[in-house]
Amino acid sequence: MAEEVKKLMYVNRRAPYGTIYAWESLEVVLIGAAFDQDVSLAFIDDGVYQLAKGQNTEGAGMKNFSATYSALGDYEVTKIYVEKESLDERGLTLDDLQHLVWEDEDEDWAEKDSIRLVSRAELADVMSGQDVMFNF
Amino acid sequence: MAEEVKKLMYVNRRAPYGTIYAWESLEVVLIGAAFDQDVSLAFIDDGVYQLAKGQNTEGAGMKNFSATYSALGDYEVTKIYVEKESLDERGLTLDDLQHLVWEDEDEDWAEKDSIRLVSRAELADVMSGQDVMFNF
Amino acid sequence: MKLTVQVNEGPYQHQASDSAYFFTKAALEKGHEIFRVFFYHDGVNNGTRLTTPPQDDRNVVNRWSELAKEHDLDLVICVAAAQRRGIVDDGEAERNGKDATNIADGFRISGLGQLIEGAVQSDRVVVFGD
Amino acid sequence: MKLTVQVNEGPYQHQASDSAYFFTKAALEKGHEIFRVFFYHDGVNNGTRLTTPPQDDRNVVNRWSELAKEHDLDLVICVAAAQRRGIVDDGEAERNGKDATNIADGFRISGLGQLIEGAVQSDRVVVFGD
Amino acid sequence: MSLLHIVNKSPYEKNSLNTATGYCKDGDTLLLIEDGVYAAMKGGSASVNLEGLDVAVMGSDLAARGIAEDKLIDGISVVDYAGFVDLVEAKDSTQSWL
Amino acid sequence: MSLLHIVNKSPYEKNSLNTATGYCKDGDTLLLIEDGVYAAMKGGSASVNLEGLDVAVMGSDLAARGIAEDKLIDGISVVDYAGFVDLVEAKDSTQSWL
Repeated sequence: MAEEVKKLMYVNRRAPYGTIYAWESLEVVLIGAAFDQDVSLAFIDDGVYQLAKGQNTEGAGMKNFSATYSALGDYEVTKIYVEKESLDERGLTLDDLQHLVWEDEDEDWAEKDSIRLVSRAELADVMSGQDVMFNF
Repeated sequence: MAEEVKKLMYVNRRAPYGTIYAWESLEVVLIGAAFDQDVSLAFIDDGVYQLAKGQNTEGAGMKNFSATYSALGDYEVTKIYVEKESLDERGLTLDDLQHLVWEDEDEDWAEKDSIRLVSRAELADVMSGQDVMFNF
Repeated sequence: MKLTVQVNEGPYQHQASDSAYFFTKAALEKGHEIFRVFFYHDGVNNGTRLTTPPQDDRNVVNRWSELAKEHDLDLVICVAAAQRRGIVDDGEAERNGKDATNIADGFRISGLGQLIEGAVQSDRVVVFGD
Repeated sequence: MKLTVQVNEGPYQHQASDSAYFFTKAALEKGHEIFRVFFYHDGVNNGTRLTTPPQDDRNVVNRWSELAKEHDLDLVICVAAAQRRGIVDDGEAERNGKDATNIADGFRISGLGQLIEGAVQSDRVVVFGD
Repeated sequence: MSLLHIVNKSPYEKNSLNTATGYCKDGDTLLLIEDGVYAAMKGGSASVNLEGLDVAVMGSDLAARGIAEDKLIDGISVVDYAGFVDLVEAKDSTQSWL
Repeated sequence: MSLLHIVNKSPYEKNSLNTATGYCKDGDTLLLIEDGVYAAMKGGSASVNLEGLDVAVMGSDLAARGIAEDKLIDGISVVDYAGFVDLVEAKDSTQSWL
């Protein structure tokens, strides 16, 4: 009998670089992937900025961790919720964000979108089904 | 000839206890008083909560520093600007704040109010005449 | 119930560590089990023995150390966060060539897996931060 | 012009120390005088020599130490803030009975008067924080 | 499944309360701690955000900030840390809106 | 006397920009750094706060966050740290709205 699998959600609400929360949250996600739990990420409020395309930190002298998001599929992190209201308020669309995908083993490694654009109400429903939410 | 006296303003925009900025700002004010500069304090946004009456930190287990504000007069810190818009937004009036006074040596130690209730526009004028503003 | 508590901010600057401490204490007093307290981000700074707070204020670090001793608590400091911020035990000092340690009694340094394990093993996780 | 720079947050958690560093460096390159860099609140945590940041990231503490060495900068850590947070030099260790120090090269611990003096002596004060 | 939403920031300083209330569903409870307690003060412009929600507030954080209980909007329950623990147990999961 | 107002916080997260713009007088300059730069993005609801103000924005902070200059609202000047220093010198005093 399999061990209990928990639903873990990482809730990201901060912009990258101004604070370290975005990056240290991602470090938890990468380590956490080894635990074979049912993992999802939520990007709400300024958290949506974490996924912005074209980040270049050379001038700011900080580590650019944005490529790590596109590696999440390899860690079997495939459920990435982006809140539509947060994008709208900031004048952003999905086109402004990285295109994150994963390969579905069960369908001959077909490439599938990881990002699920959801309304606040829809995300609230997903959230209420979680066992644990991590907040950074 | 007297040394140059600078206008120093301490700008306080945070609530007390949730963070230490309010208290460590006050520590600067107390030390700074020895330098005989032209000092004023501004309370804007959540900073107005610092002056709230009746603070009791026993249950929160933190040092209650609210009495220190009433000692500022003894340190010749007599110009305390409170922004009216910030009070209004929070449903507060001057009656919710400590009554801060100082004694005017030039007028036979007459007790005078330290708090000056000002509009944002008035405080902006005061601010633009400062040499240095400290932000906590 | 079995609880894991996460602390994201250091002592004094934010109230997070105070709130986490009182929550943990209350949970223990009610007979619940604290599986682990995990210190992450600047929360690792709760685990230095080098603080000397004013005598008229609480001692945030000692309070955690004493609670740990009394209840055999597992206070875990994240190693990656600790390396960025300079919290060091004997092992870390040796590995990273540091000439001093500063870890406080009752704390230990370990990996992020300890946080995930806490989440998997506990009935609830409660996060305190900024 | 003569400048005093104030840093209110520690390394890595907030960008404040990064911004202050690049500002200070640019001011020096333009020939301005940095009268003092004053580390207050969690900013005192910029002055620990015990950090070991990842090799693919910047070293915030060493960067300050090197800039100080190169330009004979006065990097002052507030003593009251340092005592709350556990930044210790030899003098503080002796006064407070601590068994280790962690202060980094180029930093010194002193009183809040140093900040006020900086404000009085400088043409401008620029504050970096959270 | 019901959630305990925890807010520790002033609604006048940060957007945490605003987002949190958008995520509160029927059966959820919103707990205000630290600077979050200011949201529950009568007469403040943020207090309307709490309408229709089940709201608890940390008593020791109210006291520290000089907020007497008669200054709270109606229908708020004041809890201590033991009450906080009970809320965590009563709900299926907690979400801290930092 | 003219001031340099510095804002380092996202206008969607904190009230800093909102208050800062209320304190900007004729002749003042508003400098956006760190997460403050998001205020200058075209299409964002916060950008209206900048109308009529003299606004500068830190280029390296824009780049880090993936904000190309053609995504900025009109009339914004992009500066580097040397430009930041020049602004501090050009104004009589600075105010950091943390």
